[in-house]
Amino acid sequence: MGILLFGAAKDIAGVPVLEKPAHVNNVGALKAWLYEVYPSLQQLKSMMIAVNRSYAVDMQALSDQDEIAVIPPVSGG
Amino acid sequence: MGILLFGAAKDIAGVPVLEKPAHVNNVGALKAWLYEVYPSLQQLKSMMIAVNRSYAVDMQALSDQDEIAVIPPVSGG
Amino acid sequence: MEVLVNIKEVITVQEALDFIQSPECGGQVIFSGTVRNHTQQRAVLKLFYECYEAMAISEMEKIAAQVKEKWPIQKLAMLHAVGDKYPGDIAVVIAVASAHRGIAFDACEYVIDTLKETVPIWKKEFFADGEIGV
Amino acid sequence: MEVLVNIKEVITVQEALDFIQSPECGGQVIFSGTVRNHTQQRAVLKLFYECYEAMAISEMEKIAAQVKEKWPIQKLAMLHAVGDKYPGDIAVVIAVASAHRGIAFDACEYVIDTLKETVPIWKKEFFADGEIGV
Repeated sequence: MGILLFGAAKDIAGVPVLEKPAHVNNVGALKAWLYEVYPSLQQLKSMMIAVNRSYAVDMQALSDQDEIAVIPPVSGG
Repeated sequence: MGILLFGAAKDIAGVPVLEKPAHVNNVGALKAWLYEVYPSLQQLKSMMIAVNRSYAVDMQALSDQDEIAVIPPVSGG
Repeated sequence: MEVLVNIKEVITVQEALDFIQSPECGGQVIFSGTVRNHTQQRAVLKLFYECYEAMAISEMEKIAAQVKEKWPIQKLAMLHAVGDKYPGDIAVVIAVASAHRGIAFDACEYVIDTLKETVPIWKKEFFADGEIGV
Repeated sequence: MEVLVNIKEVITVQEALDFIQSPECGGQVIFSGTVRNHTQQRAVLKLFYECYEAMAISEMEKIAAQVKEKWPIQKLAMLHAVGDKYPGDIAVVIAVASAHRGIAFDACEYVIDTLKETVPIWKKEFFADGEIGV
């Protein structure tokens, strides 16, 4: 599955979905890869990664079956 | 003006208005007189006297022009 | 601060909301108190609310004045019902509008807590077993 | 505890009230958040809310589970609007019904505070001067 992008992260990447590179196998590696490809993401106050609809820690492993999402600071309410 | 009675105080006295005796010239004296004439009023958790629509302390003087009310524990809301 | 104080037979949440609605306030906190079908395990048929109206209005206005001193609230509505009220009926509505929600919660809770302590309104409880509680 | 969680284009206070209404609960606390006509002195034309809906629903249900653990609340409604919202429009409604009002205030405030921190919903601000804020 692809990587879903929302809010400011989607605006920065310019696309709502990204393909996950094969070498990115955990959340920490995904963040590093995103910051490298889209340096402007570093301007976000925070960038969380959700895996299967839950916030995930850096060491969490990623598989091709996971639903992955990039979550910039939320602003609901 | 008469003395207005509300809630449980009205039920105990059996009337909604009482005549103020001439010798009752302050709030403390009014309470003492009420407790004497209607001893059951002592069973109330509290009995406040309002003078001209404000809660009054015992030493407040009463005149015949005042709007006086007997306020048993309130239970609005 | 704009204030609406009202005591009447029937009150609604909507009229309080309509009053406090403002495009300048982002947060509204509303408390509504309704008649429960039981009190301490006893089935309630109805309540009867009576009030010393002139003083009740005056005490409600005093509470509004305290709110105005304590918090930068834009609008406050305080409505209380009187007469026969049945389970599910609305007895009281407090509605507060403010730019910041934290103080709206604080102010709304302060108003209902204080109203229950100081405003001369009384309810009589009519229980299903025929007893009457004051 | 009965829970209503919903994300849709248009939400109303009334539907939240209807859901939490119960003759067993004496106290209802409602928070409604509306779109303000300005943000830090800048005139707002509209907001656009987008959400990661599946996860947003899941996070709202987690908040409901936390409420259930913390307080004896009978009913909880959490509604959030999405799409274009104009000044005065309702963006969020939290409604709590409980036998005791103190915990209803606490729970309602907890829900809106937590929702604003954890639920994946984003607003874009369209200002009158043509700028767009994220």
